[in-house]
Amino acid sequence: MTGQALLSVRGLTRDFRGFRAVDGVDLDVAPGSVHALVGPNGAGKTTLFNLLTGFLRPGAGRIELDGRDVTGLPPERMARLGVARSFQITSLFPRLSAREHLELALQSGSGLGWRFWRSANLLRRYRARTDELLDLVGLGEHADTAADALAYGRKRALELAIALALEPKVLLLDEPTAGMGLEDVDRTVDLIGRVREGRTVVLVEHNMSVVGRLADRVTVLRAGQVLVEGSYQEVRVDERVITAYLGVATAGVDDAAG
Amino acid sequence: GGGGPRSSEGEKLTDGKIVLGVLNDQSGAYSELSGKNSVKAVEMAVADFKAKHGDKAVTGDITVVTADHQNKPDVANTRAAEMYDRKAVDAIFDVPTSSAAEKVADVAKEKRKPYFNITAATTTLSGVKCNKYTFHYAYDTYMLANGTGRNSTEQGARNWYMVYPNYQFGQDMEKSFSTAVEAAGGRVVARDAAPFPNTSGDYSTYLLKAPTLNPRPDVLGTMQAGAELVNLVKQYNEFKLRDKGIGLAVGLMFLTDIHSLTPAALSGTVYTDAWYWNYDVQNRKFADRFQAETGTRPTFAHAANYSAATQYLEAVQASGSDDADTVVGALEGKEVEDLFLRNGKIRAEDHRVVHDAYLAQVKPAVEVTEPWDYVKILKTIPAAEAFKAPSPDCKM
Amino acid sequence: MLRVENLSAWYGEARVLRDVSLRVDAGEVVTLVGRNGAGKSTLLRCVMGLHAGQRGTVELDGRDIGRLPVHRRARLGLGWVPDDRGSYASLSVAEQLTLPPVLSPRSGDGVGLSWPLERIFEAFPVLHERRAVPASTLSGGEQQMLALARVLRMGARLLLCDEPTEGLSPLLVQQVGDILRQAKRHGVTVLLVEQNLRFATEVADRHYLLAQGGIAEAMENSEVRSRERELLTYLGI
Amino acid sequence: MTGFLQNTFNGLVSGAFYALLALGLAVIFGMLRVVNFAHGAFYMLGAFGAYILLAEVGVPFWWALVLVPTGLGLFGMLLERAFVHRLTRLDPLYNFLLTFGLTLILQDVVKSRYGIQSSPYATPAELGGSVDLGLFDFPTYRVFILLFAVAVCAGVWWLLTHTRIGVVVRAATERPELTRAFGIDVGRWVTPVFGFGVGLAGLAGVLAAPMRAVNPLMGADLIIVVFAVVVIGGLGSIFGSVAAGFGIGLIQAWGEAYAPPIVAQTLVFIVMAAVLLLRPAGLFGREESSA
Amino acid sequence: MTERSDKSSVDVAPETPDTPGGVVPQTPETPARSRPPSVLGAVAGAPAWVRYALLVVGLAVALWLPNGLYPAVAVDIACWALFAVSVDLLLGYTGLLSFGHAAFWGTSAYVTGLVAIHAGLPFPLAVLGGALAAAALAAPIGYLAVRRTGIYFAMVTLAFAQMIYFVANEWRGVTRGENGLQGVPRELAGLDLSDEYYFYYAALPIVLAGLFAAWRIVNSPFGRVLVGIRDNPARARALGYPVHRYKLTVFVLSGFIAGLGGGLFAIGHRFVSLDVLHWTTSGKAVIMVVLGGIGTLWGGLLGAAVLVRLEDWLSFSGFDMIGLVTGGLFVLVVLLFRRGIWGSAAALAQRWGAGRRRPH
Ligand SMILES: Nc1ncnc2c1ncn2[C@@H]1O[C@H](COP(=O)(O)OP(=O)(O)OP(=O)(O)O)[C@@H](O)[C@H]1O
Ligand SMILES: Nc1ncnc2c1ncn2[C@@H]1O[C@H](COP(=O)(O)OP(=O)(O)OP(=O)(O)O)[C@@H](O)[C@H]1O
Ligand SMILES: CC(C)C[C@H](N)C(=O)O
Ligand SMILES: [Mg+2]
Ligand SMILES: [Mg+2]
Repeated sequence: MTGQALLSVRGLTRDFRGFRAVDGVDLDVAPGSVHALVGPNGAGKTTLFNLLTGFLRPGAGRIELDGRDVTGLPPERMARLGVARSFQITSLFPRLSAREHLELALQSGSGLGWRFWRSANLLRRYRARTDELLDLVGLGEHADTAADALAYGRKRALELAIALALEPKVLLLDEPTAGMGLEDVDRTVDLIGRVREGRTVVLVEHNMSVVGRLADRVTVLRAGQVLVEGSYQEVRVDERVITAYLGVATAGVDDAAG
Repeated sequence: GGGGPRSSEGEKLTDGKIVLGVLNDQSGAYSELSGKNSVKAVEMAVADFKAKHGDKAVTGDITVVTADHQNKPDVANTRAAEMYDRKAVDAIFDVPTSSAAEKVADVAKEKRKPYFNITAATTTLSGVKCNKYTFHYAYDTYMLANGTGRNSTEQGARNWYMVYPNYQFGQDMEKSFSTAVEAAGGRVVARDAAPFPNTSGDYSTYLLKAPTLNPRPDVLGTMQAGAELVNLVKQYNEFKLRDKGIGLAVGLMFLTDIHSLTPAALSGTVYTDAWYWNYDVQNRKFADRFQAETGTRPTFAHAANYSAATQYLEAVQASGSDDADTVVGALEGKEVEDLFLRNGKIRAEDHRVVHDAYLAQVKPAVEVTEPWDYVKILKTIPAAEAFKAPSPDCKM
Repeated sequence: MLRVENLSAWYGEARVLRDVSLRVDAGEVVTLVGRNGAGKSTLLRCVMGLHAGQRGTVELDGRDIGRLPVHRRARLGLGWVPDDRGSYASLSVAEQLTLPPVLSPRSGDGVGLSWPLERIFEAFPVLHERRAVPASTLSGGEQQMLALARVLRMGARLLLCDEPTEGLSPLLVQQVGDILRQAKRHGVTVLLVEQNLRFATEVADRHYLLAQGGIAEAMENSEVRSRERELLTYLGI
Repeated sequence: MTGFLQNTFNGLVSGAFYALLALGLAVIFGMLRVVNFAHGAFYMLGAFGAYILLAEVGVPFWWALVLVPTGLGLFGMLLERAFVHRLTRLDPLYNFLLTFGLTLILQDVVKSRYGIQSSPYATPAELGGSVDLGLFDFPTYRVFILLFAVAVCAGVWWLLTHTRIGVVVRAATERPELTRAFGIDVGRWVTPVFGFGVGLAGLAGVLAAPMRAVNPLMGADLIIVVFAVVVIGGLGSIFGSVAAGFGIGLIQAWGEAYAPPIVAQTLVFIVMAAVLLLRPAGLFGREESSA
Repeated sequence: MTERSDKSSVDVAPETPDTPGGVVPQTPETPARSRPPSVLGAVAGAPAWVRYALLVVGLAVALWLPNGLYPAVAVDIACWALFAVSVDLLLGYTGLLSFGHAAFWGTSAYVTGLVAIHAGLPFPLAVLGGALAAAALAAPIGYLAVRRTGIYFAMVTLAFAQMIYFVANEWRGVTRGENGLQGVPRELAGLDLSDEYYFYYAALPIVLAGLFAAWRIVNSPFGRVLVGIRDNPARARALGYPVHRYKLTVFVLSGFIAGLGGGLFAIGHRFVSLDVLHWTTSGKAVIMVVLGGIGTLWGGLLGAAVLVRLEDWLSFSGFDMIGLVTGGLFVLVVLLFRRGIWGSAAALAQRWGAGRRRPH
């Protein structure tokens, strides 16, 4: 098959009671690249994410990670194989502190989670790493704040830190900047720019400026199918993309946001 | 009492007072056939005792304590021990539910204190579980089954269909019943174990089956008790089995059961009673007093509690001591005649208290002239016949 | 049409709005802009009557509605598009669309601005296509459309829209803009919370800038356009 | 053959009770997300209501059939206002616990007033006879129950799926604030629905009074089976509850007639386990969606 | 197999924010931001001396108990405490309300009784056997039950427990049905344990071991994962945690601890009755937990003590409406004091502590 793709998808399909949300999608994500998924609302981006992370089981098709067939594995297996995700709607443990979130993420691969006869103090061994991650996303001061009490932007940052803590091969980010003010958007873009080193990132975004700044490659979905794939520059001027997704005044929006 | 020592108050008593403990179900299924009214009955016995002996009584300090065992053996166990240990109880009375009663028998044995079981039915109390301190007073499964089974068969109900709840009590009853029926020349056409507890509350399977049996049974013998009996009887009437010539015989029934089903629903039903309130003047007098106290007529359990408390107190009075071994010694082998015990005898071998029993039939609705007077006594079953001979299982 | 006077609001001890006053005239589209956490959503909830810890005056058409229960306010023609889109997991799309009663002048509620279903489905074809599924399974953007469609069908005359473009594709953002302008032409008044300044200036007549719980500035459209750069950096919107 | 048919008929009659009870549970759950543990206690109250009306007021069965469910419905509304309502915004488990506590209270109150012994209640004279069904006779009262229950179930199903009531109440339950913001007076809807569910339990109780022992514990164990029934049918699914109710009635009747007691007693739960394995949401339950 | 059904596994559903993962004493009326920084932080956050002082007081009370109470009642409290704590392990820390825990308590009681009667083993071994049997039963029941959450889980466990009840009821050859297992010996190195007073002390190490195990589980890396699962199962899966398997594991562990309690209960009463399997027994354990405080672990202890003592008192008081009192208490707690005894006390202490640090 496509030897060099880290994540490779063939003919992926998923129905919801007769409604085909993802329809024969082929996708190759090259190692080390940032690959953006864009498309109109309801195009199937989140569903595709759910398929890739095992939260949904595909109706047909095949998913390969590093040449290994991972189709239909449950989310926890996918996570341990190195596919980490953030959620479109923030999804945290409301009453755990930021540090505890990261400890949970860090211990997940270690088997420590099963040690019900050991003390939780064992988790102190992750201290240095959690500090490092918290600083990276700018949550250093909020290490001991419950997730519930974090401001929206910080929650998004924590989402990212958790995903990073899993040391993933592939990082799937679902609208990481949605609902953020410009300042936060910039910070997040910077952050993703920094952490992409040595990783592969798949990104869903409606903010085209973010896509433009980060993505090496863009796949446009529409009605569950791949409409166009190419570089950002190619895609943004593609007629089909403009009519289906960007609309006419896009160029303007793009500039203003930048 | 004659000849007993006239001591000054409480002198010979270990702690100067007598405490009677009534341990029974005060909130559950058996709280009406016994329950708080049994406590009343025991209190009446105490009052009568005091009135009778006046200042000649061994002590004027006689109290009654009571506890609810919720029909749970584990609760009964704890409560019984607590009664003997902490409430200074000299003797425990009542304890319905066989499994709980057996636990209390163990406690009595361990603590060496008397225990008068009234309302549990199992014959083990005077069999494998018998012990020096336990007396089994009012009735047992043998008495019920033998009485009803044998006598009904002799009176013409030759073919039987047995329906019994599938647990110890039901199985024992069914066995005793069948033996009695066959001994009397009858025949058990079929027998069915109904689920216990029967959550669906439905007995139609058996009621539909009854008329189709060959030969067609003359009587449906049922061992259900409490609410299950009520369910079965209601449905028995619904399916109109009596009209189809199939009578009803009930293994165990209390006055309160008839009251709650109404005599109309049960008219013609035959069962064995240990005592009936309107049997004679003496009973009736007691029943009137009891009704004045409680508002209802006594069941045999109430009367038996009264009787047991009286007999215990008299034995203390007679022996002048509340020492358990002395009192038990005074009771063993004693022949008694009182409100409840007719031709009564406290057997020394197994502590079974034997007495006359009665074959009873529920009156037709038209014949019921006063509330609670629901049955007519068909026959008195003499004490000697009513109970099983001492069991070899009982090793004191 | 809407007048808010000295409105203050608290979450427990924390005061998030301080003596906010603003005015929206009939037929206007007014936006409320401000950083994350400035209190925009809270203000809308206060107007709707959904926020318990509030003090101040809320008037609709000169009538004090501060004491009215939520559903009475809705009957007077307030239509709320919540920031979380407010989808019901247990109702299908069609059921949700028809859930709010249609306000009509005849019943004394409202003024007959209700969009008929056909028109809704014409504007949002997806909703027609997905009408039988539970709304919670819609994509984020589809839920946003549903939330807007709901109050349009209800015929509210004052829309309280909380970030209706969040998570929408660029094309749909334009479409929402069209719809709001269209609604305005039909006499609907809109109070709009918006992060997207560009979008705000395209649809709105006036703007209020909410900062640290208070109204910092009221601006005309032209003013915002001219100060766009400044506002963007100053506010981080 | 006749025997089999008779057992089948009886199974349907028991099933009618399961169906009515499961229906009430499903209505309350589907609309309010409250699992009403006290449902068995309301069933018991229904039977007692009939008894009290007859014994203390002299009101006959037919009137009881109307008055008791109505009265209990009002009582349910009162409870909803006083208790259930306060917990609506919390985890539904709290309401489960609350109604469990209520069950203990209701049982005890009735017990202290009417005692544990069953109270008498006779079959109404008009329904006392039996009906010739060709192969066999069947008590009229049972035929009546069957027809009546089917009619009630169908009516309720229609009401909830073909009228606006169902939609509004589900909305009001799921997101009361938002629903209020659409001009719907939530309080006016939720309370009656709870009352309605309670009334259904009461109705089952009235129907049971002539056939079953009327005592304070009559609903206690029954409710557990009904829980199993709704799990099998799909919690919150109106149709599923009714279908599973009748189905379980049948299975139990056949089990009692043809299987050893240990099987008959556990059959419901075995079926439940099987359903959970194969269709975790129940036979007719949708994964977390509408009723 | 059907498709994955866990409702929280599809992140587009807005249910996740709407429905908290389990019954946890979180009340929306308390604004999110005023909650303590973190549950775990709050537990571990009390000053060390406070924790040690509490431990010492707790141990002292445990040692003193049969001197202050009727010893048999003390034994009951100890057994029920284990039971309640096992229920809280699921309810408070995993968000699973087991309304059928009597299945494990009761199964262990029967197995313990049978082992003690037929094998004549020292009672701690019999209890261990019982607890292992309970854990073994918890595995298949848990396997089926953990596929459901919330209220479904409660109903499913309830129904399975009822099934075990019926099996025990019908399996008379082994369980003796209604009559119960009688004459369970209390055997330990020839000691005379017939007095409950001495038995209490003989049993205490097992009780303490069980309680320690529960405490350890809660404060272990495993316990962290449980709390995560309780609050957001979908998230936990995305972190690589097989949620079902974790739930199953804690379910089995909880069954084991309930089994320790049930086994001791059997030895303590020298008798096993069907009641140990009845759903009201499960209900009672739940009442204890709620009374003591969900998710507080030690609350279960308090709840057990209060309820056992209350029932003991009521049964002699002549007031026969036990259900009214326990039910009423329960309703009151659910409506007004959802934190329970321990939780309310802890909250008070916390407020007091905070008040002292920042006088204001
Ligand atoms: N569980 C489900 N059941 C039924 N339909 C679903 C389900 N999940 C998603 N869908 C449908 O599948 C389609 C794709 O949804 P998806 O969430 O993947 O879109 P998206 O591309 O992420 O959109 P957005 O940009 O708005 O988030 C939508 O039409 C949605 O309604
Ligand atoms: N439930 C709550 N409990 C406590 N504080 C809250 C709550 N909801 C909001 N707040 C606080 O109130 C302030 C105002 O919140 P609000 O949601 O109104 O802001 P906003 O301007 O709408 O922000 P955004 O742009 O992120 O939607 C914020 O500081 C927020 O932290
Ligand atoms: C009916 C009860 C008073 C007797 C009970 N069945 C027993 O076990 O003895
Ligand atoms: Mg999406
Ligand atoms: Mg907001």
